[in-house]
Formats: sequence, structure tokens, C-alpha cells
Amino acid sequence: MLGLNQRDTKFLLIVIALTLFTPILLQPFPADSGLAQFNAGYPDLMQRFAIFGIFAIGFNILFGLTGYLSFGHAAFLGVGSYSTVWMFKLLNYNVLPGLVLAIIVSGLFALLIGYVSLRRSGIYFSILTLAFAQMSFNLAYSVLTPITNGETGLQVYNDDPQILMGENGITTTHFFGLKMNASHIMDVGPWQFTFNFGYYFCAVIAILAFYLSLRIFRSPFGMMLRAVKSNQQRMNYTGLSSRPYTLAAFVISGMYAGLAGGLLASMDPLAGAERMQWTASGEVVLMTILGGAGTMMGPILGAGFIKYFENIFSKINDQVLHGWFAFLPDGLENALVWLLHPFVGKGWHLTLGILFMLVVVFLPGGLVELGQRIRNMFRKKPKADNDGSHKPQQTPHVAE
Amino acid sequence: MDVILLQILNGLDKGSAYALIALGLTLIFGTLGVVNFAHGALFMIGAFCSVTLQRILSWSFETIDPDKTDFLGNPATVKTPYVVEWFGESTGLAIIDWSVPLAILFSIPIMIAFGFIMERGLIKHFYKRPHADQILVTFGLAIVLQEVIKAFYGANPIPTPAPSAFTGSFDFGLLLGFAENTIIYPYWRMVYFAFSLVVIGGVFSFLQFTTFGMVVRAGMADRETVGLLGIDIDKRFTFMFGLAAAVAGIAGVMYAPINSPNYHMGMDFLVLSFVVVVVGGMGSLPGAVLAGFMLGILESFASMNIIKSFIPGIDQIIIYLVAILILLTRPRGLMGRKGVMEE
Amino acid sequence: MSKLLTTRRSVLRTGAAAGAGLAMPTIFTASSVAAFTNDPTGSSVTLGFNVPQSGPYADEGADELRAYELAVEHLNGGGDGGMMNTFSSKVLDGTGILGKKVEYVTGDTQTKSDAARASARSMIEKDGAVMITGGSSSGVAIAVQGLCQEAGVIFMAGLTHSNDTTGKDKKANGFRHFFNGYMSAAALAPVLAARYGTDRTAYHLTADYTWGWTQEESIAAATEALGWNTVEKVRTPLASTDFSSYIAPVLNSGADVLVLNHYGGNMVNSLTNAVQFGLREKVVNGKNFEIVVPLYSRLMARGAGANVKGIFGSTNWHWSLTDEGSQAFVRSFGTKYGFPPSQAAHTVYCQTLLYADAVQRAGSFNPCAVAEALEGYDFDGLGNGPTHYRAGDHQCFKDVLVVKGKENPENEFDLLEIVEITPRAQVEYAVDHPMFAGGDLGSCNGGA
Amino acid sequence: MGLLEVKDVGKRFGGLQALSDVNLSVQENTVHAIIGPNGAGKSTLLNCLIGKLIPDTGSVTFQGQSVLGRKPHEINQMGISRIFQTPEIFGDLTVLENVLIPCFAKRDGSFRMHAFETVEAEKDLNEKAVAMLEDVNMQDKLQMQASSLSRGDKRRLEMAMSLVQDPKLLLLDEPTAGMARADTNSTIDLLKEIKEKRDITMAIIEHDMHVVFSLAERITVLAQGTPLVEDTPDNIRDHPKVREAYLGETQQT
Repeated sequence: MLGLNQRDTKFLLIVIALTLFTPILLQPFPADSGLAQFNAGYPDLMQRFAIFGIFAIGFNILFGLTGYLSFGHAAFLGVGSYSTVWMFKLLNYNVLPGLVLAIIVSGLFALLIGYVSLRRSGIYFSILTLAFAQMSFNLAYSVLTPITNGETGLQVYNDDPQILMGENGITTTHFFGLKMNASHIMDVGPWQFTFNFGYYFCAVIAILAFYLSLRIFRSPFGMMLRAVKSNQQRMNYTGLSSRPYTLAAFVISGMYAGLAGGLLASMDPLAGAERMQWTASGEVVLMTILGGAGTMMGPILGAGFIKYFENIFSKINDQVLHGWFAFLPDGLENALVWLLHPFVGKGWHLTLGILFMLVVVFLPGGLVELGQRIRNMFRKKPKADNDGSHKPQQTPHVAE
Repeated sequence: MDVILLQILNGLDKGSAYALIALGLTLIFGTLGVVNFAHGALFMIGAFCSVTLQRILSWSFETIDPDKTDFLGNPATVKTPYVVEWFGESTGLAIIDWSVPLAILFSIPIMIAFGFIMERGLIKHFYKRPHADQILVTFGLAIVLQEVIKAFYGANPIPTPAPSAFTGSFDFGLLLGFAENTIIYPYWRMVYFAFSLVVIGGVFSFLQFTTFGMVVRAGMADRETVGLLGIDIDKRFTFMFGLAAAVAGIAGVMYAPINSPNYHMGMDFLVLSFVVVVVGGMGSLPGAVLAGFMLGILESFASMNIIKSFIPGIDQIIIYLVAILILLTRPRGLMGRKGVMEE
Repeated sequence: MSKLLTTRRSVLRTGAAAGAGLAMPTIFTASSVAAFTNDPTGSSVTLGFNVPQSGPYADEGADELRAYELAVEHLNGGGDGGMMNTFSSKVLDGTGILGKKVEYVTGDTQTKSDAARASARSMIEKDGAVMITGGSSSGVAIAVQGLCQEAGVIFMAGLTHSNDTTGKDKKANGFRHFFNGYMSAAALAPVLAARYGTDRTAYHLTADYTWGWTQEESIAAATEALGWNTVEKVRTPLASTDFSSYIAPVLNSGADVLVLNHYGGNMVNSLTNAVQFGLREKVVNGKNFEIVVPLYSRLMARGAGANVKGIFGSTNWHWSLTDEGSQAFVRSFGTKYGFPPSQAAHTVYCQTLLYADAVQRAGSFNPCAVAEALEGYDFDGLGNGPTHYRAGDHQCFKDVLVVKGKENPENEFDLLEIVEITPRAQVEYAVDHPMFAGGDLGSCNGGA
Repeated sequence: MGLLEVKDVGKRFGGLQALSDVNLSVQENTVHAIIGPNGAGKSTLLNCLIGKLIPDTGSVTFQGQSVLGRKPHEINQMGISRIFQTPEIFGDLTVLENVLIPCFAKRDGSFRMHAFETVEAEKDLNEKAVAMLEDVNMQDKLQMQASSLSRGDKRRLEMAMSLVQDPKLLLLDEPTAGMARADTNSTIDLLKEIKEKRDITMAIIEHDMHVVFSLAERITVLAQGTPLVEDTPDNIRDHPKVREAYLGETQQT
């Protein structure tokens, strides 16, 4: 189906199902229970999962396949966001022109940076991309303020032209009238689920992005990219020019980043310069490695993992901890709170740092490896192949 | 002319901090082949050694002074440092005053031990792993280290003044025949520059003139061959990691009076120091030092008003711009070897 | 202005999809359910405290959180009541707000507008917060204020000093208690003129982003009006840690005053560097060289250590104030935490009380009703003397403190001494003052 | 006129004259070996042939076209395929993919953005690759990861990768260097078999005499950067100059 073999089709269907039921899956705890703190099924976070999933999928096309480690991908995210917000400012709040422009502009930007940076490989390439991104960030924060609105971030003002905005035009982001912030809330017993249009908009695009990336992974082009990573010299002596392949991968992944940036702005029409900072570039690198570079599912898992910590763990404060352990005797309660206190709330970075180390020490293949190990534990007889969340080099190809 | 001289002085000083960090980073990379994203954190820990020693030396006992009140109107407690109690007012205060230079002695064993533990406990498991994994694990470690420091010392900068003997600045202008106050330079920064030259010289002569250093240099060039000679290179490399940590650490100690240490100063330096190392050429010690000083001086020039008025924002991007230009004209940085970190 | 519909926990319970709970998914349209976003229908009300918990301002964020907890305690009838006892309005009675117990959620802004907005959105969408407050930088404050306007909740700004927050970026749902760059300048300039004379030449070093620019503009205008010259205005990158190359040329420029339009870590480093260069011992144009830090934060000033001694600046509030309100607050905060509160703590405590009071007076949590109750409100007893919340731009007007670094501190918190309490009349300006022009307050948004 | 013509090639590195006056002609459908002691300039000559080095003087033409200064992929697209000292393969990829990549390169040229087809859908190429792997007796290892192959299999895979492109000239750079005698023999057999099955020109750069005399139809002896003599194996064996310059030396090693 859709140009995929049976196994990949099944894999895609699973991903689609997971994505569509995310609002339910991420809301496992009843709304009034103490554990509701861990629920992640609210629109903002679900949107972020999908958007950073797209970002990481795109990054993985470059890093996972070709092995070129870009340390400046956040620049494309930022450029995408700025393009989209500018479309809001100039036309109206319909997200479509913004997203299209975001993809085009980030693609061109990636072409420029990629053309220069890909003249070098290894860490020299990484530093070139880092330098470009840091230059973009520093300039966006200061001298480019007329274009980027600097520290505050680019946003829409009431006196912006918005030439397509009618008399009673919609004043929030929308897709041909369907508002991104429109939600439907469903109560099922003590549970409550939020179905948000913005999330489903991101989710559909994320599925498309995933499907495209799956096609690329399985295509001759994807095979060539893996060849670049495996042995670039051999590739050249096989009659292939590696530079256009890597440049194409760089531009494609830059466009993914631009799309993600555009979506971020579409869900929340403000583009901050910090989106382009090196820490943001580092974040997508960490997402990809943490999840499992070169795998289809890994980057998405990694993106979800980091965003979950950032948004859920940072909100657990002492009051919440006391709430959880209120049933314990006071002494024990205080001891437990004291013990957990450094790792939650303002200590969420600490927990994240420790988990980075644990994952990379014990799970060299990233979170995907954890999934495989768990599955192997349940399945006594490990099958030679697995159903999708696999490294591409293990992919068998139908020969006949 | 005087302006240019002044900015060269500034640049040398900035450059010496870059060079010291880049030196340690290159030592680790060159000997162990490990990309150490926690190196900035080592610099930060060094700076906090200064803070810690200052706190230890200022350790006080409290007496209640009924004549004074604290902010709530209760009788105030007055703190008297033990060193003052033991050695008398003038000696005691002088000891506290000199806590930053004293912290060098204090930090070296701490940093070496820290480097040993880090290498044996964590880094050695990553020699054969891809660079991406090394980045992830050392970045995780850097986050953990800075969060621990934040938990103990808070997020705000902590003042760690240089000894009062070094306050004020020296007027180079008078010396060179310019008008008064045209080229002034703080004493402590001169100390920092001289100190960095000593450390850099020390590391180079150690590698150049000791057998230990020769083996390590041979190992940097070709690890396997040296291993075949029956030399236990691993042990020496562990020591090199300790040495690199100590270099980063004392660089941090001495830097504390220039900028009050805070928990994220390591991250602030991390990206810059990587740029310096790469511009210098991966694995080249002289390259790292040269690039450090060069970028420091260029950064200082770029902050001059006259240059900023020609190219607005140039001081924001100069380092990155220079890095790009150098990498495009010299594929492996200033003095990089072929084939290092190019896959 | 069309209304934004956000997810509301409170709606869920009364919502259309009750019953079997398996109603057909429909997309709500604006007017369908509640009157405003996150109407608290249960026995409690949730406030969102969105402060920096990581990054350079984490300590200020931590101090803000302490003040919030204290405010919540007082609102719920705990503790000694703090400034509730000295507040000129007496409608708060220690039974929460409108009889609902006050609960709160916290989040980390990371001092990034993106992260701050994500955190605020989760408070609104997930936790049902009806008011968001906090922050320690202007970029974040403006970003979150914009979000709250769109989402239909009230934003009570924390520490934000840029003119833009109540200038070109002002919003009907946002309120600022803290003072701003213009007020700093208006208060500081006469004091500087009195101490240093009117024949001075100033050199500005300015953090190269919006707050720095508005601050520089304000100070330069105010001092020039009193006869000072401005010889040079130099922008420094935000990421700078070493300011030597910016400070070294100052003496050569003919300036005899250095104005550091820096905040936080930038301020600590630039001031430390300037003192290191020995600028303060120099004599230029026959006058002693002076340094000015227009915006002081006591927490940050600690980082500069002895370097702040004798340096003038302004601050919103200081714990050594002797009025009844300040003393009550210092007592209650100091007793609970063992050290005096910072100006950030003070301002967010006031903001929480002011919000609660406005709700109580309005008799509703509806943002539009609350905004109406706050607009043009005059009050006293919160530490800065008689204060006015102006309707035109939602800026508080109150006395401004001019301070200088204390020469002989008595304890580790005793860093600043109050030089002058500049009366409110001297720092007031018209709503359409050019430095604040270009904004549009818009109309209040209640969400649904 | 030969398939590959080397005319008056000279190359100097600083003070060292690595090559001088090299003239060489590799005729179609012959196996031509270039031998010489260490330091004779074999590697330099090879690097000139594949465009990696540009000689100071002279020309290198393939089918009348200059190869100098061309990029490796252009040289391959001209029909020159190279076999490395140590087998160069795509270790992370499967055996089949290793052979498919040169098939794509042959059909589509040095770059084509075929991102939306699948590899499986290319029936012709798959069949061609499998047939090739059957030729080298690796049909049962199609899905193995290439890096897990034995050294001999890696060499055969590499041969398959080259041959599947039907190159006009196969350039072998010490194909048996560092191999055990058994592996060397099987490599010789493999090359002989290839030679029998196909009309192919080979240029072998080698210093193992056993390999050279088993395979070559023409031999050029290089010494001190210049060709000493060019002749058939039998004549070379007895050539006094060669014995003096070269063979005597190898017998000692």
C-alpha cells in the first residue's frame, strides 16, 4: 500500500493509530487523582510532541542516514517560525501561506548553509553549521530586531497590515476557518480527554512527514545516503557524487525543521529568537541520539521524552509532592519530599541529565533499544526481524 | 594606535582564557579521542573551587551583639572567621584576601582526582563508541554537574575578588609615551595573562621534555603502535585526563575574580571553546593556543566603536564568521592533522 | 476581537459532553459554554506562578516563588497576614478569593519566551489556571502577556522593567506593578545631577536587546534634559561575559560618567570589570569618574560584591523601607524564610494580593470584571506609598527608590542604602508619551 | 592505441622525483601488471591514474579522454573501476545493497533524486545484482550485513560491486596485500574466472610476484619512478635488469 511493503504499511498504520489516539493515550490518569500531574494530554504539549517529532524526523534524515551531525538545525526552525509569523502579519491568520513560505524559506536557507558547510565533513561540518546558526541567533536577537522583534519575539500587532483580513476576520490562527485552538472535551467517567483541532492538524502533517521519511528511508535515495555514512570514499569510486546527495538530505531536513518551526508559530503565533540558539540545535541532536539515531521511531520517542520532562517534571513542586505523600506519616512524608525535591520542579534539568547518561551508558541504541529488549523479553523466540522500529541496515529487501 | 594596542591587550587576556580551555579540550581529544562536552563544566568547577576555598577560609563562629539588630529587629549575630580568631586580625584577613591564588593549590588535587574519577568511571567506556554517544553522555554529565553546583551555590554570580594588592590598573600609556589614561590595564588581568603563559608553557614542556610526555605524544599520533610497544598507554591517558581537568580547573580558579562565577559559566564557554579548538585544528595543541589568542584579539577589535559603526553587530558574530572563513580556506583549521574527526 | 476558546478543566465538569461522556466530538464554537476561560466552579481557584527556575535568573525566580507561597498562605488565612493587614482595601478576609481556597501551580520560564509561553499554556489548558503571574525579564513578560490576552486570562507581570511592557506591547489583560525604565530615569537623573553636577559627560554601555535600548533611551533623555552630554552609546552582546574590550576605551572618550544599562549577569560582570579597570579612582575633566547602574537588583548586586559600594541606581522596593506595609511584609517573609525578601518577591506578592482584591471587589473571576476593578484603582499600604493603577496602560504609579551601594554593610543583605524616595508625581508621564507610543491596549478578553 | 595511455608523466614531491617519463599503454582485453619494489612510484602512478594526483608533466588518457583532475565518481563513470588494497565496501549495508548501489550508479549516473521509488521496485537492477552475486558464489548471503563477512567474502563482494558495472578497465591496487597464501590463491582464481567469463581489461599494481605471474599478460616494471622495461611475463622473468633491480630483492623478503 502507498508504495510500502506489507511490514512498513503495518508500521505506518500503527503510527497513525497511536497519533490519532494520543489525546486518550497521554491521559491515563483520572483528572482528580494525584497522578493527574503526569497526564500530558493537553493541547499545547500534544502539539509540541507532534511538532518536535517532525523536527526530529527531519534531523534524522540527515544525521541518521548520512551521519553528518548538524549543530545548527535550530536556525531553520527559527527561520520557519519567522516566515510564518510574517505571513500572519502581512496576510491574515490562515496558516497555509505561512507554512508554505516557512518550507520554502528554510529550504533556501538550508541550501545556502548546506552548500558552504558540506564542503567539510566530520566535526568541521558540525562547527560550520553551529557557527551559521549562532550568527543567525545573535543577529536575530540584536541588530535584526526590525525583522525579528528581538528579545520579545515576533508577534502580530493590531496595526499590522493583514491585507487579507476581512472586517470580521478570525483573530486566531486557523486553517480556512478551522481554528487551531478549538477543542472538544469529552468526559468518560473520571477521565477527561481533550480533542484539539490544532493537535490534529499537527498530527496529520506529522503523519505525512513520517510517511515521507519512511519512503525516503526505503528509497534508492535513502540507500545512497546510508552509503555516504557507511563509506563515502567507496561511494565516490562507485561513480556516485556524494555532495549532491548530502546537500539534498540537508535541504530536506532543513525543510522539515522549517515546517516544524512554521507549525510552532501556527499553534502559538510568536517566534522567539531563542528558537535558534545552539541549545535548541543541541536539543534536537539529543532527541535523535536519545531515541535512537537512524531508526524510524527513535527520534519521535526522543522528542517526546525531552518535551515531556520539560513540561511535566518542571511543574512538580513541593506542594504537589506533599499532595502525593499526604497519606504517609509526617516524618516519612517530609523525608520523601526532601529526597525527591532536587529532581523535580526546578531540578528537572538534573533528572534529564542523569537520564541522558543512563540511556547512553546502558542503551547504546537509544530508547528504541529499550523497546526491542522489552519485546524480546516477552517474545521467547526473537524473530530475525522486527516490525518496523528497526535500524535500516537490518532491513531485508525482497530480492526476487 | 593607542586604541589598537589597548584592544590587543584585551584580546590577549580573553584569548588566554580561550586558549587554556581549548588546550585541555584538545589534550583530551588528542589523547583519548573523546569529544568532551563536560569540559566547560570542569572550568566552572575550577571557578567554584575559588568560591569554596573562600567560604572555607571565611568559616566563622557567631556571637550575638546586643547593640546591633538584624533586618527583623532581633539582636544581630556577628560572624568572626576562625582564621581571624586564630591568626589575628591582619593575618587572618590577609589569608581570606588571598583565597583566589591559594585556591590554585586547593584545586589541583581536586581537579586531578575529579578527572581520574570521571575518566575511569565514565569516559573509558566511551572510547570505542561513536562521537555522538560521547557528546550525549558528556553533555548529560555537564548538566548534572552544573545542576549540583546550582543546588549548593544558587544561580546568581558569587563575588570572588582578587587579592586587594591587585586591584586597580597599570597605565601602559605613560610607559609608552601616550597621554595619561589612554592604555590602562588591570593588574589582575596581567596576572591572568602571565599565569596562562606559564601553564601553557608548562604543559608544552611537559609533553616535549619528559619521557612520559613523549609517550603520550606518540600515543596521540598512533595509539595502537604505542600499545604494541608494551607501554601501558591507558594509564598515562588517564593521567592526561586528570591533567586536562586540572588545566581547565586552574583556568577557572584564576578567572573567578574577572567574572563572578555562576553555575552556567561552563556552558557559556563550551561552544566558544569548541569553535576555538576546531579553528585551531582538531588534535593540535599549538593550534588550540594560537586560535585562542587569535579569536580573543579579533573579538576585541570587533567591539571597537569605529568597527561597529561600519558593520553593525559585528561583535556579535565575529568569532563565528572567522571560524567559517578559516574552515573554508583551511580545511582542517589552522594546524589540524588529516583524517582526525572527519568521518 | 473574537474570542479564543481554550481547553478548560472547569468546563469539563459542567460541560456539554457530560452524561454518558461519549458525545459525538463536535468542535465548540465561541459562545457555547462558559462566560470566560477557566471559570472556577469548584471550591478552589488555581493561580499559575510562572517564574524562571533554571537559567541565570533562577534565584530571582526562587524568591518570587517564596513570595507567592506566602501570599497564598495569607490569602487562605494562614500566617500573620503580612501586607493584607496594612493594605488599604479590606475586602480580603483570609478565606481565599470569593470564598474559594487558593491553589497554585508552578512552571519554569527558563527565561525564554517560548518556554515561558509553553509553561503558561499548560497552566491554562491543563491546570485550569485563571490568572498567570511571574517572570523576571521583559521579553518573557511581554510574550506571556500576549498569550494571556489571547487565552482570556489575567496576567499580573512580575519583574519587568522595559518601557514596552506597558508601552508598545501593552495588553488589556496585562498589569504591571513594577516600575519601568522611564521612571528609573526620571527618579535617578535629578539625584545624579545633584550629586555629580549638571556638567557631566556620559558614556553608555547597553545590553543589545529591547530592554537595554529602552533603558538607554530613557536615561539619556532624562540626564540630557538636566544638562549632561552623552558622548557614546555602545551596544554589548547579550552573551558577553567579559566586558573589558568595551570598558577599556571609556577613559579615552572624554566621558566622566559610565552608565551601565545592564541587568543580571551582564550587570555583575560589567560593573566588576569597570571597577577592575580602576575607573572609579580616575579623575577626568577635573571630576571624579563615576559609574551608574540605573536598575539595581539586590540579589544580583550581591554577585558584584564590594564593587557596588557608592554606586547609584534605582530600585522598585527595598526591605529597609520603614513604612508599615514594607515592615509587615519583611517580618512575615523573614520569619518564614530567614532572610529579607527581594524587590522581585515584593512585587509578585503585591500583584497576587492586588489580583485577589480586585476579584473580591468585582465579585467575579471574569477577567473583564477584574480588569475593570484594577483599572484606575488607588490603594496604599503595599510598601510604595499611595499607588495608582492607571487605566490607560495598566502601569502602576508609585514612589521610586533611588539607592546607592552601601559603604559599610552591617550584614549580607544590607547592600543598598536608600538615598531618596522620589515622589510619584515626579515619575509620572502621559499615556501617549513618545517612549511608550505605538501600542494598543485593545479590549479585555475573557476567553469564551 | 591502448585503452589507457600514460604519456610522459612526471611528478615531483618537494625534493623527491617520484615519477619521471612514465609511458605506458594498457591494451584492451589484456591483464597488464605494474610491478616494482617499494618506493618505485607505484602508488603515485596509481593516484595519477585515478585523478587523485595531478602529475607535473604528461598526460593520462582513457579512450582518448584525459582523466587528469577528474573527481573519483567521474572516473568511475568513464568506465574505470577500482579495487582497493583492503576491501572497501559499505559495511553497514546488506550484501545485496552493496551490489545494488553500483547498479544504480551505472544506470542513473552520479546523482539522481529517486526519493519516492522503492529499492524493491527496481526489478531489473535487483535481478542483475543477484545474478552478479551468484557469479561470485554469494547468493546465500544476500541479506547479511556486509561488515560481518569474512575477508575473502568481502573481497569477492568488492569484485562483484565493480564487475556489475561492466567496467571497461578494472584497476586493482595490490588486491592480495596482507592476505594469507590460501586467500591469495582464491583471489587469483576469482580473477582468472572473471577474465575467462568476460572481456575485460585489468591493470594490476602489485608486488607479489606469484600473483603477477599467475595473471598478467603484460608487465611493466617500475624502478625509481620510471619504467624499466615492459614485456610479457616470460620475458620479464628472465630479464637481467629486472632480476637485478627487483626480483633479487623479493626473494630475500
